Amino acid sequence: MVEGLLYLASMLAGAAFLLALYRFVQGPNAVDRVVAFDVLTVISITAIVLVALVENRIVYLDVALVYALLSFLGVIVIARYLGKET
Amino acid sequence: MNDFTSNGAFRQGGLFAVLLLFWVMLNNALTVETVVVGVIVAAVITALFKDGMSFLTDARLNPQAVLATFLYLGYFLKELIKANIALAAIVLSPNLPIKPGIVKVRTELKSPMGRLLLANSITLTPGTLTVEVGEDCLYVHCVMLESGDVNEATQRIAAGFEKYLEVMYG
Amino acid sequence: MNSILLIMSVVLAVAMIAGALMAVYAKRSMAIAILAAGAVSLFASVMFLILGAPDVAMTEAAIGSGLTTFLFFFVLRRVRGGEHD
Amino acid sequence: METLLDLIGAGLLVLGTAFLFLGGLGLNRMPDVLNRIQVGTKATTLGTLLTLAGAGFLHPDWALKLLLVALFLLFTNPLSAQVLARAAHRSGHVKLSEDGIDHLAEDQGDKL
Repeated sequence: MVEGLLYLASMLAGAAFLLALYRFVQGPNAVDRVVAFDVLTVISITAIVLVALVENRIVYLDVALVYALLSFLGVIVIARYLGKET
Repeated sequence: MNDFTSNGAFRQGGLFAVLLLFWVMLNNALTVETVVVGVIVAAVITALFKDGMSFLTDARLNPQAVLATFLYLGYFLKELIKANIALAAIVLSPNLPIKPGIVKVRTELKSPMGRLLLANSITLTPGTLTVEVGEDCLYVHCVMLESGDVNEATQRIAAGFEKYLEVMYG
Repeated sequence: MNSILLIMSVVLAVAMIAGALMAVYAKRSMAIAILAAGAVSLFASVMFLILGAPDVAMTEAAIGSGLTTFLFFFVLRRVRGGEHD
Repeated sequence: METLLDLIGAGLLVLGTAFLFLGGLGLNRMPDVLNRIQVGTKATTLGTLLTLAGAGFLHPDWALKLLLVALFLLFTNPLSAQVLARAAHRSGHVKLSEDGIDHLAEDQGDKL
Protein backbone atom coordinates (compact mmCIF):
# COMPACT_ATOMS: atom_id res chain seq x y z
CA MET A 1 0.00 0.00 0.00
CA VAL A 2 2.68 2.48 1.05
CA GLU A 3 4.82 1.37 -1.86
CA GLY A 4 1.96 1.94 -4.28
CA LEU A 5 1.33 5.43 -2.93
CA LEU A 6 5.04 6.23 -3.20
CA TYR A 7 4.90 5.04 -6.79
CA LEU A 8 1.90 7.32 -7.48
CA ALA A 9 3.70 10.26 -5.83
CA SER A 10 6.77 9.82 -8.00
CA MET A 11 4.58 9.60 -11.11
CA LEU A 12 2.86 12.88 -10.19
CA ALA A 13 6.20 14.56 -9.50
CA GLY A 14 7.53 13.33 -12.84
CA ALA A 15 4.45 14.71 -14.64
CA ALA A 16 4.88 18.07 -12.88
CA PHE A 17 8.56 18.03 -13.86
CA LEU A 18 7.72 17.45 -17.51
CA LEU A 19 5.08 20.23 -17.52
CA ALA A 20 7.56 22.71 -16.02
CA LEU A 21 10.19 21.52 -18.51
CA TYR A 22 7.79 22.29 -21.36
CA ARG A 23 7.44 25.85 -20.07
CA PHE A 24 11.22 26.03 -19.66
CA VAL A 25 11.81 25.09 -23.29
CA GLN A 26 8.81 26.99 -24.69
CA GLY A 27 8.81 30.16 -22.55
CA PRO A 28 8.33 33.28 -24.69
CA ASN A 29 10.81 35.45 -22.80
CA ALA A 30 13.68 35.14 -20.35
CA VAL A 31 11.68 35.72 -17.14
CA ASP A 32 9.31 32.87 -18.05
CA ARG A 33 12.27 30.56 -18.34
CA VAL A 34 13.70 31.64 -15.00
CA VAL A 35 10.33 31.00 -13.34
CA ALA A 36 10.22 27.54 -14.89
CA PHE A 37 13.80 26.94 -13.71
CA ASP A 38 12.80 27.86 -10.15
CA VAL A 39 9.86 25.44 -10.26
CA LEU A 40 12.10 22.72 -11.73
CA THR A 41 14.60 23.03 -8.88
CA VAL A 42 11.87 22.88 -6.23
CA ILE A 43 10.43 19.76 -7.87
CA SER A 44 13.97 18.32 -7.92
CA ILE A 45 14.16 18.84 -4.14
CA THR A 46 10.97 16.79 -3.83
CA ALA A 47 12.51 14.16 -6.08
CA ILE A 48 15.61 14.03 -3.85
CA VAL A 49 13.39 13.48 -0.80
CA LEU A 50 11.59 10.67 -2.65
CA VAL A 51 14.93 9.05 -3.60
CA ALA A 52 16.04 9.31 0.04
CA LEU A 53 12.82 7.55 1.10
CA VAL A 54 13.25 4.78 -1.48
CA GLU A 55 16.92 4.18 -0.68
CA ASN A 56 16.30 4.75 3.04
CA ARG A 57 19.42 6.88 3.57
CA ILE A 58 19.39 10.16 5.49
CA VAL A 59 22.65 11.40 3.90
CA TYR A 60 20.71 12.26 0.77
CA LEU A 61 18.87 15.07 2.55
CA ASP A 62 22.15 17.03 2.77
CA VAL A 63 22.12 17.18 -1.01
CA ALA A 64 18.59 18.63 -0.89
CA LEU A 65 19.82 21.37 1.46
CA VAL A 66 22.81 22.29 -0.75
CA TYR A 67 20.51 22.21 -3.75
CA ALA A 68 17.98 24.59 -2.19
CA LEU A 69 20.71 27.07 -1.23
CA LEU A 70 22.41 27.07 -4.63
CA SER A 71 19.26 27.30 -6.72
CA PHE A 72 18.06 30.22 -4.59
CA LEU A 73 21.34 32.10 -5.07
CA GLY A 74 21.34 31.32 -8.79
CA VAL A 75 17.82 32.67 -9.28
CA ILE A 76 18.73 35.84 -7.35
CA VAL A 77 21.83 36.43 -9.52
CA ILE A 78 19.93 35.86 -12.76
CA ALA A 79 17.02 38.06 -11.68
CA ARG A 80 19.37 40.91 -10.76
CA TYR A 81 21.03 40.58 -14.15
CA LEU A 82 17.69 40.64 -15.99
CA GLY A 83 16.40 43.57 -13.93
CA LYS A 84 19.48 45.65 -14.74
CA GLU A 85 18.97 45.10 -18.47
CA THR A 86 17.01 47.91 -20.19
CA MET B 1 12.49 46.87 25.98
CA ASN B 2 14.49 48.03 22.98
CA ASP B 3 17.48 48.90 25.16
CA PHE B 4 17.65 45.32 26.24
CA THR B 5 17.30 43.72 22.81
CA SER B 6 19.84 45.98 21.14
CA ASN B 7 22.74 45.48 23.54
CA GLY B 8 25.72 43.42 22.45
CA ALA B 9 25.40 40.47 24.80
CA PHE B 10 21.86 39.70 23.68
CA ARG B 11 22.85 39.89 20.01
CA GLN B 12 25.78 37.54 20.45
CA GLY B 13 23.75 35.14 22.57
CA GLY B 14 21.08 35.03 19.87
CA LEU B 15 23.62 34.32 17.15
CA PHE B 16 25.19 31.60 19.28
CA ALA B 17 21.82 29.93 19.91
CA VAL B 18 20.83 30.04 16.23
CA LEU B 19 24.16 28.57 15.12
CA LEU B 20 24.02 25.80 17.69
CA LEU B 21 20.42 24.97 16.75
CA PHE B 22 21.36 24.91 13.06
CA TRP B 23 24.28 22.58 13.76
CA VAL B 24 22.18 20.16 15.81
CA MET B 25 19.45 20.13 13.15
CA LEU B 26 22.01 19.56 10.42
CA ASN B 27 23.42 16.58 12.30
CA ASN B 28 19.94 15.31 13.16
CA ALA B 29 21.30 14.01 16.48
CA LEU B 30 21.48 15.26 20.05
CA THR B 31 24.54 13.36 21.28
CA VAL B 32 27.31 14.65 23.55
CA GLU B 33 30.03 14.92 20.91
CA THR B 34 27.74 16.77 18.48
CA VAL B 35 26.81 19.35 21.10
CA VAL B 36 30.43 19.80 22.26
CA VAL B 37 31.73 20.39 18.74
CA GLY B 38 28.78 22.67 18.03
CA VAL B 39 29.39 24.77 21.14
CA ILE B 40 33.09 25.24 20.26
CA VAL B 41 32.47 26.19 16.61
CA ALA B 42 29.51 28.44 17.43
CA ALA B 43 31.56 30.24 20.09
CA VAL B 44 34.38 30.91 17.62
CA ILE B 45 31.99 32.26 14.98
CA THR B 46 30.17 34.39 17.56
CA ALA B 47 33.50 35.89 18.66
CA LEU B 48 34.35 36.74 15.05
CA PHE B 49 30.99 38.38 14.22
CA LYS B 50 30.25 41.08 16.77
CA ASP B 51 27.05 42.39 15.20
CA GLY B 52 24.94 39.29 15.63
CA MET B 53 21.80 38.50 13.67
CA SER B 54 19.53 41.32 12.59
CA PHE B 55 16.25 39.43 12.71
CA LEU B 56 16.78 38.65 16.36
CA THR B 57 17.86 42.12 17.38
CA ASP B 58 14.83 43.73 15.76
CA ALA B 59 12.40 41.41 17.49
CA ARG B 60 10.82 42.32 20.79
CA LEU B 61 11.11 39.86 23.61
CA ASN B 62 7.98 40.10 25.73
CA PRO B 63 5.25 37.53 26.30
CA GLN B 64 2.81 39.23 23.92
CA ALA B 65 5.38 39.06 21.12
CA VAL B 66 6.00 35.34 21.65
CA LEU B 67 2.26 34.68 21.67
CA ALA B 68 1.86 36.79 18.53
CA THR B 69 4.59 34.78 16.81
CA PHE B 70 2.68 31.54 17.32
CA LEU B 71 -0.65 33.09 16.30
CA TYR B 72 1.08 34.51 13.23
CA LEU B 73 2.45 31.10 12.25
CA GLY B 74 -0.98 29.50 12.59
CA TYR B 75 -2.71 32.24 10.61
CA PHE B 76 0.03 32.06 7.97
CA LEU B 77 -0.33 28.29 7.47
CA LYS B 78 -4.12 28.62 7.26
CA GLU B 79 -3.80 31.33 4.61
CA LEU B 80 -1.22 29.29 2.67
CA ILE B 81 -3.56 26.30 2.42
CA LYS B 82 -6.48 28.57 1.50
CA ALA B 83 -4.35 30.21 -1.20
CA ASN B 84 -3.48 26.87 -2.75
CA ILE B 85 -7.06 25.64 -2.82
CA ALA B 86 -8.15 28.90 -4.47
CA LEU B 87 -5.37 28.66 -7.03
CA ALA B 88 -6.19 25.01 -7.72
CA ALA B 89 -9.79 26.03 -8.42
CA ILE B 90 -8.60 28.74 -10.84
CA VAL B 91 -6.15 26.46 -12.63
CA LEU B 92 -8.62 23.58 -12.99
CA SER B 93 -11.57 25.67 -14.18
CA PRO B 94 -11.78 25.56 -17.98
CA ASN B 95 -12.16 29.30 -18.73
CA LEU B 96 -9.51 30.78 -16.36
CA PRO B 97 -11.41 33.43 -14.33
CA ILE B 98 -8.58 35.95 -13.86
CA LYS B 99 -8.39 39.76 -13.99
CA PRO B 100 -4.85 40.75 -13.01
CA GLY B 101 -3.71 44.14 -11.77
CA ILE B 102 -1.15 45.80 -9.51
CA VAL B 103 -2.43 47.66 -6.46
CA LYS B 104 -0.70 49.80 -3.83
CA VAL B 105 -0.89 48.68 -0.20
CA ARG B 106 0.05 51.02 2.65
CA THR B 107 1.97 49.70 5.63
CA GLU B 108 2.94 51.24 8.95
CA LEU B 109 5.71 48.78 9.76
CA LYS B 110 9.08 50.50 10.22
CA SER B 111 11.66 47.77 10.88
CA PRO B 112 13.17 46.06 7.81
CA MET B 113 12.59 42.56 9.17
CA GLY B 114 8.92 43.22 9.84
CA ARG B 115 8.43 44.50 6.32
CA LEU B 116 10.32 41.56 4.84
CA LEU B 117 8.05 39.15 6.72
CA LEU B 118 4.96 41.08 5.60
CA ALA B 119 6.07 40.98 1.95
CA ASN B 120 6.86 37.26 2.19
CA SER B 121 3.49 36.52 3.77
CA ILE B 122 1.63 38.51 1.12
CA THR B 123 3.47 36.55 -1.56
CA LEU B 124 2.19 33.27 -0.13
CA THR B 125 -1.45 34.26 0.51
CA PRO B 126 -4.45 33.96 -1.82
CA GLY B 127 -3.90 35.50 -5.22
CA THR B 128 -1.36 38.15 -4.25
CA LEU B 129 2.33 38.70 -5.03
CA THR B 130 4.57 41.53 -3.85
CA VAL B 131 6.24 43.16 -6.84
CA GLU B 132 8.08 46.14 -5.40
CA VAL B 133 8.67 47.62 -1.95
CA GLY B 134 8.39 51.40 -1.67
CA GLU B 135 9.02 53.78 1.21
CA ASP B 136 5.70 53.42 3.02
CA CYS B 137 3.88 51.02 0.76
CA LEU B 138 4.08 47.71 -1.08
CA TYR B 139 3.02 47.14 -4.68
CA VAL B 140 1.01 43.93 -4.85
CA HIS B 141 -0.01 41.99 -7.94
CA CYS B 142 -3.47 40.40 -7.64
CA VAL B 143 -4.94 37.61 -9.75
CA MET B 144 -8.48 38.95 -9.18
CA LEU B 145 -8.58 42.73 -8.77
CA GLU B 146 -12.03 44.33 -8.74
CA SER B 147 -11.25 47.93 -7.79
CA GLY B 148 -8.16 50.12 -7.52
CA ASP B 149 -9.05 51.52 -4.09
CA VAL B 150 -5.91 51.66 -1.90
CA ASN B 151 -7.65 51.57 1.49
CA GLU B 152 -9.89 48.64 0.60
CA ALA B 153 -6.90 46.68 -0.73
CA THR B 154 -4.90 47.44 2.44
CA GLN B 155 -7.75 46.11 4.58
CA ARG B 156 -8.15 42.98 2.51
CA ILE B 157 -4.52 42.01 1.93
CA ALA B 158 -2.27 43.32 4.69
CA ALA B 159 -4.39 43.96 7.78
CA GLY B 160 -4.50 40.32 8.92
CA PHE B 161 -0.71 40.01 9.06
CA GLU B 162 0.04 43.53 10.20
CA LYS B 163 -1.93 42.95 13.39
CA TYR B 164 0.59 40.31 14.51
CA LEU B 165 3.76 41.81 13.02
CA GLU B 166 2.96 45.13 14.73
CA VAL B 167 3.30 43.35 18.09
CA MET B 168 6.36 41.34 17.05
CA TYR B 169 8.51 44.06 15.48
CA GLY B 170 6.77 47.42 15.76
CA MET C 1 10.88 0.10 -5.65
CA ASN C 2 13.44 0.10 -8.42
CA SER C 3 10.86 1.14 -11.00
CA ILE C 4 10.44 4.49 -9.20
CA LEU C 5 14.13 5.23 -9.67
CA LEU C 6 13.89 4.08 -13.29
CA ILE C 7 11.02 6.49 -14.04
CA MET C 8 12.92 9.32 -12.39
CA SER C 9 16.10 8.67 -14.31
CA VAL C 10 14.21 8.55 -17.63
CA VAL C 11 12.52 11.90 -16.88
CA LEU C 12 15.85 13.38 -15.82
CA ALA C 13 17.55 12.13 -18.97
CA VAL C 14 14.88 13.81 -21.11
CA ALA C 15 15.32 17.02 -19.12
CA MET C 16 19.11 16.92 -19.46
CA ILE C 17 18.94 16.44 -23.24
CA ALA C 18 16.40 19.26 -23.56
CA GLY C 19 18.50 21.58 -21.40
CA ALA C 20 21.68 20.80 -23.31
CA LEU C 21 19.96 21.45 -26.64
CA MET C 22 18.65 24.74 -25.29
CA ALA C 23 22.10 25.75 -24.11
CA VAL C 24 23.50 25.07 -27.57
CA TYR C 25 20.69 26.57 -29.65
CA ALA C 26 19.81 29.65 -27.55
CA LYS C 27 20.67 32.22 -30.18
CA ARG C 28 18.83 35.22 -28.86
CA SER C 29 20.16 35.59 -25.35
CA MET C 30 23.38 34.57 -23.67
CA ALA C 31 21.68 34.59 -20.23
CA ILE C 32 19.30 31.82 -21.35
CA ALA C 33 22.21 29.68 -22.51
CA ILE C 34 23.96 30.07 -19.14
CA LEU C 35 20.72 29.27 -17.32
CA ALA C 36 20.20 26.12 -19.40
CA ALA C 37 23.78 25.00 -18.76
CA GLY C 38 23.22 25.44 -15.02
CA ALA C 39 19.98 23.48 -15.26
CA VAL C 40 21.76 20.57 -16.97
CA SER C 41 24.27 20.28 -14.16
CA LEU C 42 21.49 20.50 -11.54
CA PHE C 43 19.68 17.58 -13.21
CA ALA C 44 22.98 15.74 -13.46
CA SER C 45 23.42 16.05 -9.72
CA VAL C 46 20.01 14.41 -9.11
CA MET C 47 21.07 11.70 -11.57
CA PHE C 48 24.26 11.07 -9.56
CA LEU C 49 22.12 10.81 -6.44
CA ILE C 50 19.94 8.17 -8.09
CA LEU C 51 23.09 6.29 -9.10
CA GLY C 52 24.06 6.20 -5.42
CA ALA C 53 26.79 8.84 -5.08
CA PRO C 54 25.68 11.64 -2.74
CA ASP C 55 29.18 13.15 -2.46
CA VAL C 56 29.53 13.47 -6.22
CA ALA C 57 26.01 14.92 -6.36
CA MET C 58 26.88 17.58 -3.79
CA THR C 59 30.07 18.54 -5.63
CA GLU C 60 28.25 18.67 -8.95
CA ALA C 61 25.56 20.94 -7.49
CA ALA C 62 28.13 23.25 -5.89
CA ILE C 63 30.65 23.52 -8.72
CA GLY C 64 28.64 22.82 -11.85
CA SER C 65 25.59 24.82 -10.97
CA GLY C 66 26.70 27.36 -8.38
CA LEU C 67 30.25 28.41 -9.18
CA THR C 68 30.07 28.10 -12.97
CA THR C 69 26.81 30.06 -13.22
CA PHE C 70 28.14 32.85 -10.99
CA LEU C 71 31.39 33.00 -12.95
CA PHE C 72 29.60 33.13 -16.29
CA PHE C 73 27.27 35.91 -15.17
CA PHE C 74 30.16 37.86 -13.68
CA VAL C 75 32.05 37.65 -16.97
CA LEU C 76 28.91 38.44 -18.99
CA ARG C 77 28.34 41.61 -17.00
CA ARG C 78 31.94 42.65 -17.68
CA VAL C 79 32.02 41.84 -21.37
CA ARG C 80 28.67 43.13 -22.75
CA GLY C 81 28.38 43.42 -26.49
CA GLY C 82 27.89 40.74 -29.07
CA GLU C 83 24.52 40.24 -27.40
CA HIS C 84 21.13 41.35 -28.60
CA ASP C 85 18.03 40.56 -26.62
CA MET D 1 -0.13 1.81 14.82
CA GLU D 2 3.01 1.86 12.77
CA THR D 3 1.15 1.16 9.57
CA LEU D 4 -1.35 3.97 10.26
CA LEU D 5 1.49 6.51 10.54
CA ASP D 6 2.99 5.14 7.34
CA LEU D 7 -0.33 5.47 5.54
CA ILE D 8 -0.75 9.09 6.69
CA GLY D 9 2.79 9.86 5.51
CA ALA D 10 2.25 8.27 2.10
CA GLY D 11 -1.06 10.12 1.74
CA LEU D 12 0.68 13.43 2.49
CA LEU D 13 3.32 12.56 -0.11
CA VAL D 14 0.66 12.01 -2.76
CA LEU D 15 -1.17 15.21 -1.77
CA GLY D 16 2.03 17.24 -1.94
CA THR D 17 3.03 15.93 -5.35
CA ALA D 18 -0.54 16.54 -6.54
CA PHE D 19 -0.09 20.21 -5.62
CA LEU D 20 3.22 20.18 -7.50
CA PHE D 21 1.40 18.77 -10.52
CA LEU D 22 -1.21 21.56 -10.26
CA GLY D 23 1.65 24.05 -10.14
CA GLY D 24 3.11 22.63 -13.33
CA LEU D 25 -0.32 22.73 -14.98
CA GLY D 26 -0.89 26.32 -13.89
CA LEU D 27 2.55 27.28 -15.17
CA ASN D 28 1.39 26.20 -18.62
CA ARG D 29 -2.15 27.58 -18.47
CA MET D 30 -1.58 31.08 -17.09
CA PRO D 31 -1.36 33.81 -19.73
CA ASP D 32 1.34 36.19 -18.43
CA VAL D 33 4.53 36.27 -16.37
CA LEU D 34 3.28 37.53 -13.01
CA ASN D 35 0.44 35.01 -12.88
CA ARG D 36 2.93 32.25 -13.66
CA ILE D 37 5.15 33.41 -10.83
CA GLN D 38 2.14 33.32 -8.49
CA VAL D 39 1.11 29.78 -9.38
CA GLY D 40 4.71 28.57 -9.46
CA THR D 41 5.73 29.84 -6.06
CA LYS D 42 2.54 29.03 -4.12
CA ALA D 43 1.84 25.56 -5.41
CA THR D 44 5.46 24.45 -5.13
CA THR D 45 5.86 25.85 -1.60
CA LEU D 46 2.85 24.01 -0.19
CA GLY D 47 3.59 20.91 -2.27
CA THR D 48 7.14 20.62 -1.01
CA LEU D 49 6.12 21.34 2.59
CA LEU D 50 3.50 18.56 2.44
CA THR D 51 6.02 16.17 0.89
CA LEU D 52 8.54 16.91 3.65
CA ALA D 53 5.82 16.39 6.27
CA GLY D 54 4.95 13.05 4.66
CA ALA D 55 8.60 12.00 4.75
CA GLY D 56 8.62 13.00 8.42
CA PHE D 57 5.67 10.67 9.08
CA LEU D 58 7.36 7.79 7.26
CA HIS D 59 10.69 8.32 9.07
CA PRO D 60 10.14 10.11 12.41
CA ASP D 61 13.88 10.04 13.17
CA TRP D 62 14.59 12.32 10.19
CA ALA D 63 12.35 15.05 11.55
CA LEU D 64 15.01 17.62 12.52
CA LYS D 65 16.73 17.65 9.16
CA LEU D 66 13.45 17.73 7.26
CA LEU D 67 12.38 20.68 9.41
CA LEU D 68 15.59 22.48 8.46
CA VAL D 69 14.91 21.97 4.74
CA ALA D 70 11.30 23.11 5.23
CA LEU D 71 12.31 26.29 7.09
CA PHE D 72 14.86 27.06 4.41
CA LEU D 73 12.31 26.68 1.63
CA LEU D 74 9.73 28.74 3.49
CA PHE D 75 12.16 31.66 3.71
CA THR D 76 13.82 31.50 0.29
CA ASN D 77 10.91 30.64 -2.01
CA PRO D 78 8.84 33.84 -1.64
CA LEU D 79 12.03 35.91 -1.74
CA SER D 80 13.09 34.55 -5.11
CA ALA D 81 9.51 35.05 -6.39
CA GLN D 82 9.63 38.69 -5.30
CA VAL D 83 13.01 39.35 -6.92
CA LEU D 84 11.80 37.72 -10.12
CA ALA D 85 8.58 39.75 -10.15
CA ARG D 86 10.57 42.96 -9.71
CA ALA D 87 12.94 41.99 -12.50
CA ALA D 88 9.99 41.20 -14.77
CA HIS D 89 8.38 44.56 -14.08
CA ARG D 90 11.60 46.54 -14.50
CA SER D 91 12.56 44.88 -17.77
CA GLY D 92 9.11 45.68 -19.18
CA HIS D 93 7.89 42.14 -19.72
CA VAL D 94 4.64 42.79 -17.84
CA LYS D 95 1.67 43.60 -20.01
CA LEU D 96 -1.62 43.93 -18.19
CA SER D 97 -4.95 43.97 -20.02
CA GLU D 98 -6.56 47.17 -21.29
CA ASP D 99 -8.60 48.07 -18.21
CA GLY D 100 -6.06 46.57 -15.77
CA ILE D 101 -5.03 48.69 -12.79
CA ASP D 102 -1.30 49.30 -12.37
CA HIS D 103 -0.43 51.66 -9.52
CA LEU D 104 3.27 50.87 -9.79
CA ALA D 105 3.57 52.07 -13.39
CA GLU D 106 1.53 55.18 -12.49
CA ASP D 107 3.80 56.05 -9.57
CA GLN D 108 6.93 55.44 -11.58
CA GLY D 109 5.51 57.65 -14.33
CA ASP D 110 5.11 60.45 -11.74
CA LYS D 111 8.71 60.14 -10.64
CA LEU D 112 10.20 60.31 -14.10
